[in-house]
Amino acid sequence: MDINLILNSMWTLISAILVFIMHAGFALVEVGFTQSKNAVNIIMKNFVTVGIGVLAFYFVGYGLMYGNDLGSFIGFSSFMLHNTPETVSGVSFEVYFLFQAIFCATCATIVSGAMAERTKFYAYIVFCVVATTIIYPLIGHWIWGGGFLAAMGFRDFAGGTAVHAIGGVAALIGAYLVGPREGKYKKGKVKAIPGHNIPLGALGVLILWFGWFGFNGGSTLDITSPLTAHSAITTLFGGAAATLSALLFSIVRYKTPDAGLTLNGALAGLVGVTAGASMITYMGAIIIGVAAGIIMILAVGFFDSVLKVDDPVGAISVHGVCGSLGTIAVGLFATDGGLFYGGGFSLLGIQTLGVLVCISASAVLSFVTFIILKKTMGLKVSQDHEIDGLDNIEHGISAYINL
Amino acid sequence: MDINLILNSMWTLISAILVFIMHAGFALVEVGFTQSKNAVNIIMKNFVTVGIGVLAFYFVGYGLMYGNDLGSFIGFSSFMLHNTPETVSGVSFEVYFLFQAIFCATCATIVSGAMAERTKFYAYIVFCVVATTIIYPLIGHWIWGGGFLAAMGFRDFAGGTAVHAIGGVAALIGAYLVGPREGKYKKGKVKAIPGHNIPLGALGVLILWFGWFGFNGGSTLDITSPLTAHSAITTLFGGAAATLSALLFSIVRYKTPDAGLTLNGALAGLVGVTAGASMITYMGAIIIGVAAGIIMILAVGFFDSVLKVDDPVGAISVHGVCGSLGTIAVGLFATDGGLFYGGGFSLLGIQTLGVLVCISASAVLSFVTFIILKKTMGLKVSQDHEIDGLDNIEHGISAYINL
Amino acid sequence: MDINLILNSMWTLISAILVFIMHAGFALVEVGFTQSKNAVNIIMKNFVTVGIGVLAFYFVGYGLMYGNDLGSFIGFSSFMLHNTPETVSGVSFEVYFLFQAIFCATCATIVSGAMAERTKFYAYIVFCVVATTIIYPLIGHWIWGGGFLAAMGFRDFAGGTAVHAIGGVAALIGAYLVGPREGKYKKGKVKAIPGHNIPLGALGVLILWFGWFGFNGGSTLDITSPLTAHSAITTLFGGAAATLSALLFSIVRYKTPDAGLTLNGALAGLVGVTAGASMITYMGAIIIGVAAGIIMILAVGFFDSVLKVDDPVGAISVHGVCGSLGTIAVGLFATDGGLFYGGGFSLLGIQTLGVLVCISASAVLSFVTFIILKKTMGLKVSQDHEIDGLDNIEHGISAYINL
Amino acid sequence: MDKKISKIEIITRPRMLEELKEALNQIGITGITVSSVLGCGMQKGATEYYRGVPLEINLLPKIKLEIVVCEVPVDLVIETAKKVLHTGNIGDGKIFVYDVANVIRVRTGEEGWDALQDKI
Amino acid sequence: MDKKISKIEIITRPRMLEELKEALNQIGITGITVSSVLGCGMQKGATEYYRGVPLEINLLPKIKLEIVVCEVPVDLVIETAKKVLHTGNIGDGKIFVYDVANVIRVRTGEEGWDALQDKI
Amino acid sequence: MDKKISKIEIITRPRMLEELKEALNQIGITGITVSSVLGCGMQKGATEYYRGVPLEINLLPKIKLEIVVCEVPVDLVIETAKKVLHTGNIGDGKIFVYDVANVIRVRTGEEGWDALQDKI
Ligand SMILES: Nc1ncnc2c1ncn2[C@@H]1O[C@H](COP(=O)(O)OP(=O)(O)O)[C@@H](O)[C@H]1O
Ligand SMILES: Nc1ncnc2c1ncn2[C@@H]1O[C@H](COP(=O)(O)OP(=O)(O)O)[C@@H](O)[C@H]1O
Ligand SMILES: Nc1ncnc2c1ncn2[C@@H]1O[C@H](COP(=O)(O)OP(=O)(O)O)[C@@H](O)[C@H]1O
Repeated sequence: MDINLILNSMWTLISAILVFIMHAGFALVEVGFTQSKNAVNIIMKNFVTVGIGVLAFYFVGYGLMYGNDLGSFIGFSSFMLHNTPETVSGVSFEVYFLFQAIFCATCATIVSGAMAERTKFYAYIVFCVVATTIIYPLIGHWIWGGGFLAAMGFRDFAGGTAVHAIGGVAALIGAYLVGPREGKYKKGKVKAIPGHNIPLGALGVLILWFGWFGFNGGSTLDITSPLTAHSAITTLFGGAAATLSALLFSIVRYKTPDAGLTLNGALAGLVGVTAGASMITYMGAIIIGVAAGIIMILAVGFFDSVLKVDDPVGAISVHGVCGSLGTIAVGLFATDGGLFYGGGFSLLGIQTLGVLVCISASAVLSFVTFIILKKTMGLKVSQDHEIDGLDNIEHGISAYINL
Repeated sequence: MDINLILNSMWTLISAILVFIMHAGFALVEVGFTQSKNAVNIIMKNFVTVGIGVLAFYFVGYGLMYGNDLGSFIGFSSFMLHNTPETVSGVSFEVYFLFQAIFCATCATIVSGAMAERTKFYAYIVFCVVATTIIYPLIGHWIWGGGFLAAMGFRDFAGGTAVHAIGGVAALIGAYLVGPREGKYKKGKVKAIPGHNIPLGALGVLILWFGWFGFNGGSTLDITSPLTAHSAITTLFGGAAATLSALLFSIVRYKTPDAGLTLNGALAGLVGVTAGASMITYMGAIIIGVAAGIIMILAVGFFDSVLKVDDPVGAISVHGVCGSLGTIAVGLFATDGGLFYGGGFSLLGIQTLGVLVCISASAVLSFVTFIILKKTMGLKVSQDHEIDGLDNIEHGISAYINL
Repeated sequence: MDINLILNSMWTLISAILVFIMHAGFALVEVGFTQSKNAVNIIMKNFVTVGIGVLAFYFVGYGLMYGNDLGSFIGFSSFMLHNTPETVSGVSFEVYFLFQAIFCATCATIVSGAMAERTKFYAYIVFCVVATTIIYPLIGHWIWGGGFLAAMGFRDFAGGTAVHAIGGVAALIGAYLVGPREGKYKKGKVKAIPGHNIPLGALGVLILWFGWFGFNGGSTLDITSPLTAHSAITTLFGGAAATLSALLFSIVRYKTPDAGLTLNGALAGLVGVTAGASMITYMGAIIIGVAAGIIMILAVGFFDSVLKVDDPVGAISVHGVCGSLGTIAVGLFATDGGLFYGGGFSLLGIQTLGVLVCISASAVLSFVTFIILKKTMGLKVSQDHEIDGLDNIEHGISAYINL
Repeated sequence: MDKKISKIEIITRPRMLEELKEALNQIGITGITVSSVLGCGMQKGATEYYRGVPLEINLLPKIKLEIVVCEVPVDLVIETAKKVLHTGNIGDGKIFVYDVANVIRVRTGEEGWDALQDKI
Repeated sequence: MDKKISKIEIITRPRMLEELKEALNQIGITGITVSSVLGCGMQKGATEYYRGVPLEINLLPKIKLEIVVCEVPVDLVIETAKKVLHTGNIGDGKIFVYDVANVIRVRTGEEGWDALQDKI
Repeated sequence: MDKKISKIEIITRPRMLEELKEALNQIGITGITVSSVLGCGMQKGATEYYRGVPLEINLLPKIKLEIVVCEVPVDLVIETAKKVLHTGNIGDGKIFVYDVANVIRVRTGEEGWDALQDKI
């Protein structure tokens, strides 16, 4: 009995369980920051995402992502876990798979947020299948499965790009193609459509943060390494610093401590440190956090008012922008190889190139998927259905009953 | 210092903590799927259940369940943990007791859901005491405490029967004896009484799922065993498969992706794989999950419209039906001894017999308890109180204040 | 590789993560038991508390609390974790710091609850900085950092005084100085201002309880010790016993099973056993729990109706009173040295003295802070703002949107 | 045809909604507008306790039904409502009757009496 | 006795509810029906920001009190309301007065003036 | 100046609120009171299913707009509302017109016609 194997497997198992509860976090953030008439639809999408995500990963995704490498481009073997080894990366295969399977569903969930309140339920389901059988496993293979980015020296510790940037870019494409919500842009003016339950959204953010300790901390797959606790601290600091910077920046910019932006700030910081959680110093985490909080607010304004892409929960800015920039920031802040630590420009170059490759791939793949969906079954519900709310029309039920 | 003892104790401790949060899950599912005028009552019942459950188990339950065996029928010793050993089943006695004590309260909680919205608060409290001092420990002794079912070779890994089927059957008896809610059956027609907060209910389901990794994964009491991670994966797959099958079946049967049934589906799948989580393959878990999702929907329709037993949250179908069938399914899907794996009919027979014995015992014991309650203090609140809501009458407070 | 170091570090890391989610619990309890018009403000305060708490502890607090001791009064070194050791108390330094940093924010959160619904957002922020850079670290140093109370033999296992009593006393001072909410005392009569969402509050209590297993259980920093599981059980029993005693006492005293008091009861019990969780027997925990539930109700009545200090969530009674008395009770119930176990009065004396020193210090420090705030920026929002709700005025947003 | 049009406003216990609606349907009334209101009348709410402090409830949840009809059935509506609602206890509710100057059905543009006739 | 019956409708700030209710009680009014409404009047809501986008609030939360009384105290009610509500600022509210054709107390079956007399 | 004052009550689909409000603003109406009501009319709600059991919805969410104006613009308001609301489908809504006995502006104490003129 190898004691390290058991310890690390145990830690990875617990981390996987922590990552699982992040799905509750995602669901609540989405529900809280959208209108009450679509809450059931959002809940349903989140449950379907978990269901499809883990099973798709079992049947197909794992094989493409971690199967035997074909030309540094894709894996191909181990479907349904046939012929898998007993241990991987120093942990038992079962916990490794569990951790990866629960990760997988996260990527699609990000997209669900940005397209909320107007997307057809069945169209989302189809996209979810594509995302968890093709988009995530393919790009994931490049980064983590032994593909060409890994070979190039591209570093993405816990998925700043593999999960968040990829998900955020798909969210951008999806939100752009489905078009804005009714009433969001009226006569060229941007209108606010406030979320209906801030406390639930806030609970969601705290649950996500809680789970993130498993997401980042668990990504070492190694509890015997000091990097695990180190990652937990950078996770804590990144989130804390970004909460404060987003709060202050919202006060400076909009004269009010904005709740939506502050909560998004916490998430922006968490996403920001994800790619480098184990490679940056505590001060590095704080600086990245501060930057993430501010950049996220600028990005929200940019997508909302300049590009006019309607993203109800800010998923594009939080996951797409902060995920990408956080991964590039590894080239600056990595104590081993980062520009600020005397590592020169080489890592920075690799990181930038890697991010560009990944988000381009995600953009192309999701564009193709959504365009096909748009031409065939359609992406958007009818205006009437949207105005009446998806809950009554698509699910025949209201989220809340008060009388 | 025995390192395995420490590792396994640590895992069991963490699992116990995960099982604890399931009480929040139960409370939210119940609150979400009932009417707002009874939300405080439900919350109170859940807190009382935790309080009574763990203390009753300490004073009485543990001794009856795991004390020295008398005639393979009941334990009798170790009350208030007198003369308990230092270690049990390879873990420290303290964590063993903690895990068991938190389990105990679960059984009564199931009943609370099915009888919600019309049962007298004090009557429920009395039942809760009986359930956690007699019903659960007695039957639990047969299965896990060295009683005759254990001797017979009956297998119930994490409580598909010991917790869920027993609780579900008591729920059936209770719901039948207390009678339906006002307005549920009018002039022979079934009326829907929708839940008042689907997002809270959904959060409850995800919290339950999260805790279930401790419920099933922790039931090995052994982190060094590969069965622990295996159980976690079957738990994940069972829930995922049932979520999707319930969703699809609700679309087929009722032409709408029904939120209540989909959420119940996740729970049905989790209950379904509980009895065999460590003994079935991944495909076995998926198949049991798919079946559980569908059977649960049929059962809900059966109890609701044919038997006319009013079960606001579907507890009878989710816990009673899927718990029983999931335990029997061990006789089919257990890789070691199951019919489908060449084990012949013997295990299937034992499982079926064991389930019948347990649910009969639970039915009789809870019938006696409820009948006595009905004849003495009464089970149901007055019609006026029911219509006005239990919160105002029994607790003098409303769950929500909006003005 | 020292296996114990790894095991204990892992346990402490997991405990720290559990303590983190307590912030969600605090936020929900506060939101649930206050009015809907202030829910966003409460959420914002909780996020700011986390953000400030952990960073302040990193930059300043840790150094004052655990830095090199100056005259048994304060620590002074290790700011920003400079020159910290590799391991502390048998766990890796990183996890030790993480656990401590997350603890730190808890203290300020308690104050936020008692001053809810009328305190200026920016005034609270300033107090939060003071609390996490000075008040908590200073007093914490005396108790846990090698200061004079530690030297005296004062025992506070998991922070019954260091966190709860100190926070509760600061809450008393703050609530007194800011004055009651509009309409709370009208013509000398006390009016109830009911909380707006009991289910959310209840969820908060269960999440707190869940996290408390890390708060108390993790405070051993040692999973190899039987005291860890022991503390988890006393935590469970303390909470359970107090839930039931508060329920019964509310029925006796107010003729109704009061939801607010029962939920507070659970917390009172948890606070009550915190100081001695590892030193008392199971029966000791039950007795302390029963007492805590009753004393809390008496205290709530005392502060509310006699002293006329308006504490919307009961934080003063739950944390201040039960934290202090629970710490003193260690002198009675500690199996090693407590009066009831033949230890005589010496420990009781030390505990009483220690508690008095700590709460006096907290009272003075927070009085000075709040008085300065009151004279400069002011503590209380204008009457108009208070009546309209802090959400619209300070944050420009409503927590809930229904139309 | 210029018949007098009246509005009947019934304020009563929320739980009576279903039954009242059915009874009104049976006498041929199809148009009803319902709102949740808070009522302050002779009936006093039970004193509730919240954390041990008495909570006077003097605004009780009520429902208000508004029914606009032509002259003849006003009495019929009132009789029907009384039959359904009467228990003899405080809280049975009140009925107010108002004159209506005109009614317009948006769908067809009909006015007055015509706008109140149900046909699709 | 066939006195004229009137309904007085007061639309004002939600926070005035308690005080208004007490003042009305003091002049002997016991029957009041309250509802939450959204008002669009001269008063404009503060512009709020949500995620940096301005959010025009032109519907402000208001309360509507309906009080049905016999002719004599109409002016008294109006004076009382004015005294309590007047601040001179926009948002003080409006009062509307309507004629009521009839009132029925369900509990006793009394009509008109009688139905408005409080007695148990 | 003693002009006749009327109240116009429009009951229609919730989603029309914004558009209706804008149209009314354009014809110079500034005072509007809006409430959420449940309507029971010719329109039947879609039958929903909840856990497989049909859920008859015969109370649909509607909004009620109340607008008090002086005699002249009553027809203008009605025409405007009809223009905005008319689709020819069931559910377009109904408009009721009532006489108002008096109006008082609390802020200034003005009564009748004066109380309805907008000026700050
Ligand atoms: N004079 C009134 N003006 C306005 N509303 C009234 C009046 N009298 C009663 N109501 C409304 O009718 C409701 C029912 O009155 P209730 O107390 O049951 O009448 P009673 O005591 O005469 O039987 C009250 O709660 C209140 O909302
Ligand atoms: N003409 C009107 N018709 C209907 N409701 C009105 C009218 N004028 C005002 N109101 C209602 O009265 C409320 C108070 O009006 P307010 O703006 O305070 O009046 P003023 O500016 O005249 O003092 C408004 O929010 C609106 O709900
Ligand atoms: N006679 C009536 N009395 C009270 N309210 C009515 C009446 N008729 C209709 N309503 C209200 O108006 C709403 C709209 O009616 P609707 O069904 O759209 O009218 P129509 O079918 O005549 O076009 C209804 O939901 C109801 O709230």
